[in-house]
Amino acid sequence: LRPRRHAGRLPCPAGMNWIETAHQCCPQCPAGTFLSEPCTSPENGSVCLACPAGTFRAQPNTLRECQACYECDRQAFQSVLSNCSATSNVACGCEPGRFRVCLDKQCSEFSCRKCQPCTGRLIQRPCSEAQDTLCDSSCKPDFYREGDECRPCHTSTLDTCGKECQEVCGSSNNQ
Amino acid sequence: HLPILQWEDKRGLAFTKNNLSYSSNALVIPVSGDYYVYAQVTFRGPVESGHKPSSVTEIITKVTDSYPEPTQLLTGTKTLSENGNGWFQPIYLGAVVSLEVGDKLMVNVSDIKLVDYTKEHKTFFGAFLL
Amino acid sequence: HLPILQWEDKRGLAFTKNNLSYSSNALVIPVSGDYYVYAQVTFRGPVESGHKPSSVTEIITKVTDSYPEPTQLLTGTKTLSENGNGWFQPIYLGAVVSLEVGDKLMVNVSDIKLVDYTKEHKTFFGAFLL
Amino acid sequence: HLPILQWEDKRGLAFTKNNLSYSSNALVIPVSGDYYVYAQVTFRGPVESGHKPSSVTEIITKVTDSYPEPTQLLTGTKTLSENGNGWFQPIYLGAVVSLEVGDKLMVNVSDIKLVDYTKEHKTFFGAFLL
Repeated sequence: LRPRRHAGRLPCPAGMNWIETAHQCCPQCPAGTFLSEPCTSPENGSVCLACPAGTFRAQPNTLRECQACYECDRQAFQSVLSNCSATSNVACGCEPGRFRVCLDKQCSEFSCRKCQPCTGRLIQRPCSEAQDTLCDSSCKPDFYREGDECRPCHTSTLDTCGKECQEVCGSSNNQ
Repeated sequence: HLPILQWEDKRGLAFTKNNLSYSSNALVIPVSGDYYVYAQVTFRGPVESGHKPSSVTEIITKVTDSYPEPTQLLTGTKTLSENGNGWFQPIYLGAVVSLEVGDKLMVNVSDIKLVDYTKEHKTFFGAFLL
Repeated sequence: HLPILQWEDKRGLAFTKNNLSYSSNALVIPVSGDYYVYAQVTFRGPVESGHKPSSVTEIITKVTDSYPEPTQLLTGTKTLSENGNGWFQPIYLGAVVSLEVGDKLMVNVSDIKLVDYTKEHKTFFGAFLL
Repeated sequence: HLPILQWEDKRGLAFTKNNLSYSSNALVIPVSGDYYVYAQVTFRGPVESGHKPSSVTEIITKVTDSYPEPTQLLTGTKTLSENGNGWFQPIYLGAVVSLEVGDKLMVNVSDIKLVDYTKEHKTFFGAFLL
Protein backbone atom coordinates (compact mmCIF):
# COMPACT_ATOMS: atom_id res chain seq x y z
CA LEU A 1 0.00 0.00 0.00
CA ARG A 2 1.20 3.46 -0.73
CA PRO A 3 0.04 6.26 1.51
CA ARG A 4 -2.32 8.46 -0.44
CA ARG A 5 -0.79 11.89 -0.98
CA HIS A 6 -2.66 14.04 1.41
CA ALA A 7 -4.25 17.00 -0.33
CA GLY A 8 -3.98 18.97 2.87
CA ARG A 9 -1.02 19.72 5.07
CA LEU A 10 0.65 17.11 7.20
CA PRO A 11 2.05 18.04 10.60
CA CYS A 12 5.81 18.11 10.03
CA PRO A 13 8.41 16.66 12.36
CA ALA A 14 10.53 19.04 14.42
CA GLY A 15 12.97 21.06 12.34
CA MET A 16 10.82 20.76 9.24
CA ASN A 17 8.04 22.94 7.78
CA TRP A 18 5.24 22.18 5.33
CA ILE A 19 6.02 23.66 1.92
CA GLU A 20 2.84 24.20 -0.09
CA THR A 21 4.57 24.43 -3.47
CA ALA A 22 6.50 21.22 -2.84
CA HIS A 23 3.50 19.67 -1.10
CA GLN A 24 5.68 18.10 1.54
CA CYS A 25 7.68 18.78 4.67
CA CYS A 26 11.15 20.19 4.11
CA PRO A 27 14.04 20.88 6.50
CA GLN A 28 14.10 24.45 7.85
CA CYS A 29 16.88 26.75 6.71
CA PRO A 30 19.15 27.82 9.56
CA ALA A 31 19.05 31.32 11.02
CA GLY A 32 20.95 33.73 8.76
CA THR A 33 19.61 32.07 5.60
CA PHE A 34 16.35 31.86 3.65
CA LEU A 35 14.66 29.23 1.51
CA SER A 36 15.80 29.54 -2.09
CA GLU A 37 14.51 26.15 -3.28
CA PRO A 38 12.36 23.68 -1.34
CA CYS A 39 13.55 20.09 -0.98
CA THR A 40 12.44 17.62 -3.65
CA SER A 41 11.84 15.01 -0.97
CA PRO A 42 11.88 15.18 2.81
CA GLU A 43 15.08 13.16 2.88
CA ASN A 44 17.18 15.61 0.94
CA GLY A 45 17.80 19.18 2.02
CA SER A 46 16.20 22.48 1.13
CA VAL A 47 18.36 24.89 -0.82
CA CYS A 48 19.09 27.74 1.60
CA LEU A 49 20.99 30.89 0.69
CA ALA A 50 22.66 33.40 3.00
CA CYS A 51 20.67 36.55 3.79
CA PRO A 52 21.89 39.38 1.54
CA ALA A 53 23.70 42.27 3.21
CA GLY A 54 21.27 44.52 5.03
CA THR A 55 18.88 41.67 5.83
CA PHE A 56 18.66 38.99 8.51
CA ARG A 57 16.78 35.95 9.82
CA ALA A 58 17.09 35.42 13.54
CA GLN A 59 15.45 31.97 13.51
CA PRO A 60 15.34 28.77 11.46
CA ASN A 61 12.78 29.25 8.69
CA THR A 62 11.35 28.36 5.34
CA LEU A 63 10.71 31.93 4.19
CA ARG A 64 11.48 33.15 0.69
CA GLU A 65 13.24 36.31 1.81
CA CYS A 66 15.09 37.73 4.78
CA GLN A 67 13.84 40.67 6.82
CA ALA A 68 15.30 44.10 6.06
CA CYS A 69 17.43 45.44 8.90
CA TYR A 70 16.14 48.47 10.76
CA GLU A 71 18.31 51.58 10.87
CA CYS A 72 19.19 53.70 13.85
CA ASP A 73 17.72 57.20 13.73
CA ARG A 74 20.67 59.61 13.49
CA GLN A 75 18.29 62.58 13.62
CA ALA A 76 17.13 61.36 17.02
CA PHE A 77 20.78 61.02 18.23
CA GLN A 78 20.53 57.25 18.28
CA SER A 79 23.71 55.19 18.05
CA VAL A 80 24.33 51.63 16.93
CA LEU A 81 24.77 49.27 19.90
CA SER A 82 25.25 46.27 17.63
CA ASN A 83 25.25 46.14 13.87
CA CYS A 84 22.77 44.14 11.86
CA SER A 85 24.17 40.67 11.14
CA ALA A 86 22.77 37.79 9.13
CA THR A 87 21.11 36.49 12.28
CA SER A 88 20.17 39.63 14.22
CA ASN A 89 18.61 43.01 13.62
CA VAL A 90 20.50 46.23 14.39
CA ALA A 91 20.27 47.31 18.05
CA CYS A 92 20.05 51.04 18.64
CA GLY A 93 20.85 53.03 21.77
CA CYS A 94 21.70 56.64 22.56
CA GLU A 95 24.82 58.63 21.88
CA PRO A 96 26.99 59.30 24.95
CA GLY A 97 25.57 62.01 27.20
CA ARG A 98 21.99 61.18 26.18
CA PHE A 99 19.19 59.00 27.50
CA ARG A 100 16.13 57.30 25.98
CA VAL A 101 12.74 59.03 25.85
CA CYS A 102 10.31 56.26 24.88
CA LEU A 103 7.28 57.00 22.73
CA ASP A 104 5.28 54.11 24.17
CA LYS A 105 5.38 51.36 26.76
CA GLN A 106 7.20 48.97 24.42
CA CYS A 107 9.82 51.62 23.66
CA SER A 108 9.88 50.41 20.05
CA GLU A 109 10.29 54.10 19.16
CA PHE A 110 12.48 56.41 21.18
CA SER A 111 14.51 59.59 20.87
CA CYS A 112 17.69 60.48 22.79
CA ARG A 113 17.63 63.56 24.96
CA LYS A 114 20.61 65.31 26.52
CA CYS A 115 21.36 64.34 30.13
CA GLN A 116 20.94 67.23 32.55
CA PRO A 117 24.29 68.47 33.88
CA CYS A 118 23.39 69.01 37.59
CA THR A 119 25.38 72.26 37.62
CA GLY A 120 26.19 73.15 41.20
CA ARG A 121 24.58 70.04 42.61
CA LEU A 122 25.75 66.57 43.62
CA ILE A 123 24.68 63.73 41.34
CA GLN A 124 22.39 61.27 43.08
CA ARG A 125 22.23 58.89 40.12
CA PRO A 126 24.29 59.30 36.97
CA CYS A 127 22.65 59.50 33.53
CA SER A 128 22.23 56.13 31.85
CA GLU A 129 20.80 54.74 28.64
CA ALA A 130 17.46 54.33 30.34
CA GLN A 131 17.08 57.50 32.39
CA ASP A 132 18.25 61.06 32.97
CA THR A 133 20.73 62.14 35.64
CA LEU A 134 19.14 62.48 39.07
CA CYS A 135 20.50 65.63 40.70
CA ASP A 136 20.65 66.22 44.41
CA SER A 137 17.95 68.68 45.49
CA SER A 138 20.36 70.84 47.47
CA CYS A 139 23.26 72.85 46.09
CA LYS A 140 26.88 71.85 46.47
CA PRO A 141 29.10 73.71 48.96
CA ASP A 142 30.13 77.15 47.59
CA PHE A 143 26.94 77.26 45.50
CA TYR A 144 23.79 79.17 46.41
CA ARG A 145 20.23 78.65 45.18
CA GLU A 146 18.62 81.13 42.84
CA GLY A 147 15.21 80.01 41.64
CA ASP A 148 15.75 76.36 40.78
CA GLU A 149 19.39 76.89 39.82
CA CYS A 150 22.58 76.61 41.86
CA ARG A 151 25.04 79.46 41.29
CA PRO A 152 28.74 79.46 42.32
CA CYS A 153 29.55 81.88 45.14
CA HIS A 154 32.53 83.36 43.30
CA THR A 155 30.24 84.78 40.67
CA SER A 156 28.23 86.67 43.26
CA THR A 157 28.96 90.34 43.85
CA LEU A 158 27.74 92.56 46.69
CA ASP A 159 24.73 93.82 44.79
CA THR A 160 23.73 90.41 43.34
CA CYS A 161 24.23 88.53 46.54
CA GLY A 162 20.72 88.22 47.90
CA LYS A 163 19.64 86.68 51.17
CA GLU A 164 20.23 83.06 50.08
CA CYS A 165 23.58 83.97 48.63
CA GLN A 166 24.57 85.86 51.79
CA GLU A 167 23.75 82.87 53.95
CA VAL A 168 25.78 80.46 51.82
CA CYS A 169 28.53 82.55 50.33
CA GLY A 170 28.78 85.17 53.12
CA SER A 171 29.80 82.49 55.72
CA SER A 172 32.31 80.91 53.35
CA ASN A 173 33.79 84.35 52.63
CA ASN A 174 34.34 85.00 56.41
CA GLN A 175 36.25 81.77 57.09
CA HIS B 1 3.41 41.85 21.66
CA LEU B 2 0.76 44.50 21.18
CA PRO B 3 -2.91 43.61 21.62
CA ILE B 4 -4.65 42.04 18.58
CA LEU B 5 -8.00 43.37 17.40
CA GLN B 6 -11.01 41.08 16.97
CA TRP B 7 -13.27 41.60 13.94
CA GLU B 8 -16.83 40.97 12.80
CA ASP B 9 -16.68 38.99 9.51
CA LYS B 10 -20.31 38.35 8.61
CA ARG B 11 -22.77 40.96 9.78
CA GLY B 12 -23.41 44.42 8.35
CA LEU B 13 -20.85 45.56 5.77
CA ALA B 14 -18.46 42.75 6.74
CA PHE B 15 -17.99 39.73 4.45
CA THR B 16 -15.38 37.22 3.36
CA LYS B 17 -15.30 35.38 0.02
CA ASN B 18 -13.02 33.55 -2.44
CA ASN B 19 -11.85 31.36 0.46
CA LEU B 20 -10.29 34.28 2.26
CA SER B 21 -11.44 33.26 5.74
CA TYR B 22 -11.37 34.79 9.18
CA SER B 23 -10.47 32.76 12.26
CA SER B 24 -8.84 33.49 15.63
CA ASN B 25 -8.64 37.21 14.93
CA ALA B 26 -6.82 36.72 11.64
CA LEU B 27 -7.51 36.74 7.91
CA VAL B 28 -6.20 33.44 6.56
CA ILE B 29 -4.64 33.51 3.07
CA PRO B 30 -6.13 30.78 0.84
CA VAL B 31 -3.74 31.02 -2.11
CA SER B 32 -0.23 32.40 -2.49
CA GLY B 33 0.05 35.71 -4.32
CA ASP B 34 0.21 39.48 -4.04
CA TYR B 35 -2.54 41.05 -1.96
CA TYR B 36 -3.53 44.64 -1.31
CA VAL B 37 -3.94 44.63 2.46
CA TYR B 38 -5.54 47.57 4.28
CA ALA B 39 -6.95 48.57 7.66
CA GLN B 40 -8.25 51.70 9.34
CA VAL B 41 -8.44 52.04 13.10
CA THR B 42 -10.16 55.05 14.62
CA PHE B 43 -8.66 55.79 18.01
CA ARG B 44 -10.55 57.96 20.46
CA GLY B 45 -10.10 59.25 24.00
CA PRO B 46 -9.90 60.12 26.73
CA VAL B 47 -10.85 56.76 28.13
CA GLU B 48 -9.95 57.47 31.71
CA SER B 49 -9.43 60.97 32.90
CA GLY B 50 -5.82 61.74 33.44
CA HIS B 51 -4.56 58.88 31.28
CA LYS B 52 -3.64 60.73 28.12
CA PRO B 53 -1.53 58.62 25.77
CA SER B 54 1.24 60.43 23.94
CA SER B 55 0.77 58.37 20.78
CA VAL B 56 -1.32 55.70 19.06
CA THR B 57 -0.02 52.93 16.83
CA GLU B 58 -1.63 50.51 14.38
CA ILE B 59 0.33 47.60 12.88
CA ILE B 60 -0.76 45.05 10.26
CA THR B 61 1.16 41.87 11.13
CA LYS B 62 1.74 38.57 9.36
CA VAL B 63 2.07 35.25 11.19
CA THR B 64 3.26 32.22 9.24
CA ASP B 65 4.14 28.61 9.94
CA SER B 66 7.43 29.24 8.15
CA TYR B 67 8.76 31.50 10.88
CA PRO B 68 8.28 31.57 14.66
CA GLU B 69 7.97 35.34 14.97
CA PRO B 70 5.30 37.71 13.56
CA THR B 71 6.40 40.06 10.77
CA GLN B 72 5.30 43.69 10.86
CA LEU B 73 4.00 44.54 7.37
CA LEU B 74 2.58 48.06 7.76
CA THR B 75 2.78 50.49 10.68
CA GLY B 76 1.11 53.82 11.41
CA THR B 77 2.29 55.73 14.46
CA LYS B 78 0.85 59.16 15.36
CA THR B 79 1.67 61.34 18.36
CA LEU B 80 -1.28 63.06 19.95
CA SER B 81 -1.36 66.78 20.58
CA GLU B 82 -5.04 67.11 21.47
CA ASN B 83 -5.20 68.70 24.87
CA GLY B 84 -7.19 66.13 26.72
CA ASN B 85 -10.91 66.41 26.22
CA GLY B 86 -12.53 64.24 23.58
CA TRP B 87 -10.22 63.41 20.68
CA PHE B 88 -10.44 61.23 17.54
CA GLN B 89 -7.54 59.97 15.43
CA PRO B 90 -8.03 57.68 12.42
CA ILE B 91 -5.02 55.80 11.01
CA TYR B 92 -5.34 54.20 7.55
CA LEU B 93 -2.77 51.74 6.20
CA GLY B 94 -2.71 49.95 2.86
CA ALA B 95 -0.13 48.34 0.58
CA VAL B 96 0.66 45.35 -1.63
CA VAL B 97 2.41 42.44 0.11
CA SER B 98 3.44 39.01 -1.12
CA LEU B 99 1.76 36.29 0.92
CA GLU B 100 1.86 32.49 1.02
CA VAL B 101 -1.08 30.17 1.44
CA GLY B 102 -1.77 29.72 5.15
CA ASP B 103 -0.31 33.05 6.18
CA LYS B 104 -2.39 34.90 8.76
CA LEU B 105 -2.93 38.68 8.84
CA MET B 106 -3.79 40.53 12.04
CA VAL B 107 -4.10 44.10 13.27
CA ASN B 108 -2.27 45.10 16.45
CA VAL B 109 -2.83 48.36 18.29
CA SER B 110 -0.90 50.20 20.96
CA ASP B 111 -3.88 50.34 23.35
CA ILE B 112 -7.09 48.43 22.77
CA LYS B 113 -9.03 50.65 25.18
CA LEU B 114 -8.54 53.58 22.77
CA VAL B 115 -10.05 51.83 19.72
CA ASP B 116 -13.41 53.14 18.51
CA TYR B 117 -15.26 49.90 17.75
CA THR B 118 -18.72 51.52 17.98
CA LYS B 119 -19.35 51.91 14.22
CA GLU B 120 -18.27 49.48 11.51
CA HIS B 121 -17.50 52.30 9.08
CA LYS B 122 -14.89 53.85 11.38
CA THR B 123 -12.63 50.84 12.03
CA PHE B 124 -12.21 48.19 9.31
CA PHE B 125 -9.74 45.64 7.91
CA GLY B 126 -9.50 43.79 4.60
CA ALA B 127 -7.44 42.33 1.77
CA PHE B 128 -7.89 41.37 -1.87
CA LEU B 129 -5.81 39.32 -4.29
CA LEU B 130 -4.40 41.29 -7.23
CA HIS C 1 -27.55 64.93 6.41
CA LEU C 2 -24.05 66.25 6.03
CA PRO C 3 -23.25 68.27 2.90
CA ILE C 4 -22.36 66.30 -0.22
CA LEU C 5 -19.26 67.14 -2.23
CA GLN C 6 -19.44 67.83 -5.95
CA TRP C 7 -16.71 66.43 -8.21
CA GLU C 8 -15.04 67.10 -11.56
CA ASP C 9 -15.24 63.88 -13.60
CA LYS C 10 -13.65 64.76 -16.93
CA ARG C 11 -10.98 67.42 -16.81
CA GLY C 12 -7.41 67.11 -15.60
CA LEU C 13 -6.63 63.85 -13.80
CA ALA C 14 -10.33 63.01 -13.47
CA PHE C 15 -11.91 60.30 -15.64
CA THR C 16 -14.62 57.67 -15.58
CA LYS C 17 -14.67 54.47 -17.63
CA ASN C 18 -16.09 50.93 -17.82
CA ASN C 19 -19.55 52.49 -17.42
CA LEU C 20 -18.81 53.76 -13.96
CA SER C 21 -20.52 57.11 -14.40
CA TYR C 22 -20.85 60.29 -12.38
CA SER C 23 -24.14 62.14 -12.03
CA SER C 24 -25.79 64.34 -9.36
CA ASN C 25 -22.69 64.28 -7.18
CA ALA C 26 -22.53 60.50 -7.14
CA LEU C 27 -20.60 57.64 -8.73
CA VAL C 28 -23.19 55.27 -10.19
CA ILE C 29 -22.37 51.56 -10.02
CA PRO C 30 -22.84 49.90 -13.45
CA VAL C 31 -22.51 46.23 -12.41
CA SER C 32 -22.93 44.45 -9.10
CA GLY C 33 -19.73 43.30 -7.43
CA ASP C 34 -17.01 44.12 -4.93
CA TYR C 35 -15.40 47.51 -5.39
CA TYR C 36 -12.42 49.16 -3.73
CA VAL C 37 -13.85 52.59 -2.92
CA TYR C 38 -11.61 55.43 -1.77
CA ALA C 39 -11.59 59.18 -1.20
CA GLN C 40 -9.30 61.79 0.25
CA VAL C 41 -10.53 65.16 1.44
CA THR C 42 -8.04 67.83 2.45
CA PHE C 43 -9.62 70.13 5.00
CA ARG C 44 -8.08 73.50 5.68
CA GLY C 45 -8.80 76.56 7.84
CA PRO C 46 -9.41 78.89 9.36
CA VAL C 47 -11.98 80.08 6.90
CA GLU C 48 -13.31 82.85 9.08
CA SER C 49 -11.39 84.11 12.05
CA GLY C 50 -12.84 83.01 15.31
CA HIS C 51 -14.68 80.04 13.79
CA LYS C 52 -12.40 77.18 14.70
CA PRO C 53 -14.02 73.78 14.24
CA SER C 54 -13.17 71.19 16.84
CA SER C 55 -13.13 68.36 14.31
CA VAL C 56 -13.55 67.44 10.66
CA THR C 57 -15.33 64.41 9.25
CA GLU C 58 -15.42 62.67 5.89
CA ILE C 59 -17.94 59.93 5.09
CA ILE C 60 -18.30 57.79 1.96
CA THR C 61 -22.00 57.04 1.71
CA LYS C 62 -24.09 54.66 -0.38
CA VAL C 63 -27.59 55.49 -1.59
CA THR C 64 -29.66 52.70 -3.08
CA ASP C 65 -33.17 52.30 -4.43
CA SER C 66 -33.60 49.26 -2.21
CA TYR C 67 -33.43 51.28 1.00
CA PRO C 68 -34.76 54.76 1.81
CA GLU C 69 -31.80 55.92 3.89
CA PRO C 70 -28.15 56.39 2.97
CA THR C 71 -25.66 53.86 4.35
CA GLN C 72 -22.39 55.11 5.79
CA LEU C 73 -19.66 52.90 4.29
CA LEU C 74 -16.43 54.55 5.50
CA THR C 75 -15.87 57.35 8.00
CA GLY C 76 -12.83 59.37 9.00
CA THR C 77 -13.17 61.73 11.94
CA LYS C 78 -10.25 63.81 13.27
CA THR C 79 -10.23 66.35 16.08
CA LEU C 80 -8.23 69.46 15.43
CA SER C 81 -5.57 70.66 17.81
CA GLU C 82 -3.97 73.25 15.61
CA ASN C 83 -4.16 76.54 17.44
CA GLY C 84 -6.04 78.66 14.98
CA ASN C 85 -3.76 80.04 12.30
CA GLY C 86 -3.61 78.25 8.97
CA TRP C 87 -4.11 74.51 9.31
CA PHE C 88 -4.37 71.55 6.88
CA GLN C 89 -5.78 68.09 7.62
CA PRO C 90 -6.05 65.37 4.97
CA ILE C 91 -8.31 62.35 5.61
CA TYR C 92 -7.91 59.28 3.38
CA LEU C 93 -10.45 56.44 3.36
CA GLY C 94 -10.44 53.24 1.33
CA ALA C 95 -11.94 49.75 1.55
CA VAL C 96 -13.69 46.97 -0.32
CA VAL C 97 -17.49 47.10 -0.28
CA SER C 98 -20.12 44.97 -1.99
CA LEU C 99 -22.32 47.07 -4.27
CA GLU C 100 -25.34 46.47 -6.47
CA VAL C 101 -25.92 47.82 -9.93
CA GLY C 102 -27.50 51.30 -9.61
CA ASP C 103 -26.06 52.01 -6.17
CA LYS C 104 -24.76 55.56 -5.83
CA LEU C 105 -21.62 56.55 -3.91
CA MET C 106 -21.13 60.02 -2.46
CA VAL C 107 -18.76 61.83 -0.16
CA ASN C 108 -20.18 63.82 2.74
CA VAL C 109 -18.19 66.23 4.87
CA SER C 110 -18.79 67.91 8.19
CA ASP C 111 -18.32 71.43 6.77
CA ILE C 112 -18.05 72.15 3.09
CA LYS C 113 -16.43 75.55 3.72
CA LEU C 114 -13.38 73.76 5.17
CA VAL C 115 -12.75 71.58 2.09
CA ASP C 116 -9.65 72.44 0.06
CA TYR C 117 -10.99 72.13 -3.48
CA THR C 118 -8.21 74.30 -4.98
CA LYS C 119 -6.02 71.46 -6.33
CA GLU C 120 -7.26 68.17 -7.83
CA HIS C 121 -4.38 66.22 -6.26
CA LYS C 122 -5.38 67.17 -2.72
CA THR C 123 -9.03 66.10 -2.70
CA PHE C 124 -10.13 63.10 -4.80
CA PHE C 125 -12.65 60.26 -4.94
CA GLY C 126 -12.81 56.98 -6.89
CA ALA C 127 -13.69 53.32 -7.11
CA PHE C 128 -12.68 50.24 -9.10
CA LEU C 129 -14.21 46.80 -9.53
CA LEU C 130 -12.11 43.92 -8.17
CA HIS D 1 11.25 71.02 -6.74
CA LEU D 2 10.83 69.19 -3.48
CA PRO D 3 13.35 66.48 -2.57
CA ILE D 4 12.69 63.01 -4.05
CA LEU D 5 12.78 59.94 -1.85
CA GLN D 6 14.99 56.95 -2.66
CA TRP D 7 13.60 53.45 -2.17
CA GLU D 8 14.78 49.88 -1.53
CA ASP D 9 13.24 47.65 -4.24
CA LYS D 10 14.62 44.16 -3.54
CA ARG D 11 15.38 43.42 0.08
CA GLY D 12 12.95 42.61 2.87
CA LEU D 13 9.27 43.22 2.02
CA ALA D 14 10.20 45.21 -1.10
CA PHE D 15 9.77 43.67 -4.57
CA THR D 16 8.96 44.59 -8.14
CA LYS D 17 7.38 42.31 -10.74
CA ASN D 18 5.37 42.24 -13.97
CA ASN D 19 8.00 44.54 -15.49
CA LEU D 20 7.15 47.37 -13.13
CA SER D 21 10.75 48.41 -12.49
CA TYR D 22 12.50 50.83 -10.20
CA SER D 23 15.33 53.07 -11.39
CA SER D 24 16.66 56.53 -10.47
CA ASN D 25 14.25 56.89 -7.58
CA ALA D 26 11.21 56.18 -9.74
CA LEU D 27 8.79 53.40 -10.55
CA VAL D 28 8.77 53.01 -14.33
CA ILE D 29 5.44 52.11 -15.94
CA PRO D 30 5.84 49.11 -18.30
CA VAL D 31 2.41 49.19 -19.98
CA SER D 32 -0.19 51.92 -20.39
CA GLY D 33 -3.28 51.60 -18.24
CA ASP D 34 -4.99 52.56 -14.99
CA TYR D 35 -2.93 51.96 -11.90
CA TYR D 36 -3.73 52.22 -8.21
CA VAL D 37 -0.75 54.18 -6.92
CA TYR D 38 -0.08 54.56 -3.19
CA ALA D 39 2.57 55.69 -0.74
CA GLN D 40 2.90 56.26 2.97
CA VAL D 41 5.59 58.47 4.48
CA THR D 42 6.05 58.56 8.24
CA PHE D 43 7.44 61.91 9.22
CA ARG D 44 9.01 62.30 12.65
CA GLY D 45 10.32 65.31 14.55
CA PRO D 46 13.98 66.07 15.07
CA VAL D 47 14.97 65.84 18.73
CA GLU D 48 16.41 69.19 19.49
CA SER D 49 16.92 71.43 16.56
CA GLY D 50 15.14 74.71 17.16
CA HIS D 51 13.70 74.52 13.67
CA LYS D 52 10.18 73.19 14.23
CA PRO D 53 8.44 72.69 10.88
CA SER D 54 4.89 74.04 10.69
CA SER D 55 3.77 71.36 8.25
CA VAL D 56 4.82 68.25 6.34
CA THR D 57 3.91 67.40 2.76
CA GLU D 58 4.06 64.24 0.66
CA ILE D 59 3.44 64.33 -3.11
CA ILE D 60 3.27 61.46 -5.59
CA THR D 61 4.53 62.91 -8.87
CA LYS D 62 4.53 61.72 -12.46
CA VAL D 63 7.34 62.54 -14.89
CA THR D 64 6.76 61.79 -18.55
CA ASP D 65 8.67 62.27 -21.77
CA SER D 66 5.61 63.86 -23.32
CA TYR D 67 5.70 66.88 -21.01
CA PRO D 68 8.68 68.83 -19.63
CA GLU D 69 7.31 69.35 -16.13
CA PRO D 70 6.36 66.88 -13.41
CA THR D 71 2.67 66.42 -12.71
CA GLN D 72 1.49 66.26 -9.11
CA LEU D 73 -0.87 63.27 -8.90
CA LEU D 74 -1.62 63.01 -5.17
CA THR D 75 -0.76 65.37 -2.31
CA GLY D 76 -1.05 65.07 1.46
CA THR D 77 -0.30 68.18 3.52
CA LYS D 78 -0.63 68.25 7.30
CA THR D 79 0.13 71.10 9.69
CA LEU D 80 1.86 70.11 12.89
CA SER D 81 0.55 71.05 16.29
CA GLU D 82 2.69 68.77 18.40
CA ASN D 83 4.72 70.96 20.73
CA GLY D 84 7.37 68.50 21.82
CA ASN D 85 10.14 67.40 19.52
CA GLY D 86 9.50 63.68 19.50
CA TRP D 87 6.49 63.73 17.15
CA PHE D 88 5.31 61.22 14.52
CA GLN D 89 2.97 61.94 11.58
CA PRO D 90 2.16 59.33 8.93
CA ILE D 91 0.61 60.48 5.62
CA TYR D 92 -1.01 57.84 3.37
CA LEU D 93 -2.02 58.58 -0.23
CA GLY D 94 -3.63 56.29 -2.78
CA ALA D 95 -5.75 56.60 -5.92
CA VAL D 96 -6.30 55.36 -9.47
CA VAL D 97 -4.42 57.27 -12.17
CA SER D 98 -4.13 56.73 -15.91
CA LEU D 99 -0.51 56.22 -16.93
CA GLU D 100 1.38 55.70 -20.17
CA VAL D 101 4.18 53.25 -20.80
CA GLY D 102 7.47 54.91 -19.76
CA ASP D 103 5.88 57.26 -17.24
CA LYS D 104 7.87 57.56 -14.03
CA LEU D 105 6.35 57.83 -10.53
CA MET D 106 8.20 59.43 -7.64
CA VAL D 107 7.53 60.56 -4.09
CA ASN D 108 8.51 64.09 -3.08
CA VAL D 109 8.55 65.36 0.49
CA SER D 110 8.72 68.78 2.05
CA ASP D 111 11.83 67.94 4.13
CA ILE D 112 13.84 64.77 3.72
CA LYS D 113 15.41 65.11 7.20
CA LEU D 114 11.95 64.58 8.70
CA VAL D 115 11.32 61.24 6.97
CA ASP D 116 11.44 58.15 9.18
CA TYR D 117 13.54 55.77 7.09
CA THR D 118 14.40 53.43 9.98
CA LYS D 119 11.79 50.66 9.41
CA GLU D 120 10.46 49.43 6.05
CA HIS D 121 6.89 49.03 7.36
CA LYS D 122 6.54 52.72 8.24
CA THR D 123 7.40 54.36 4.91
CA PHE D 124 6.48 52.58 1.65
CA PHE D 125 5.49 53.19 -1.99
CA GLY D 126 3.87 51.05 -4.66
CA ALA D 127 1.52 50.66 -7.59
CA PHE D 128 -0.49 47.93 -9.33
CA LEU D 129 -2.26 47.70 -12.67
CA LEU D 130 -6.06 47.35 -12.47
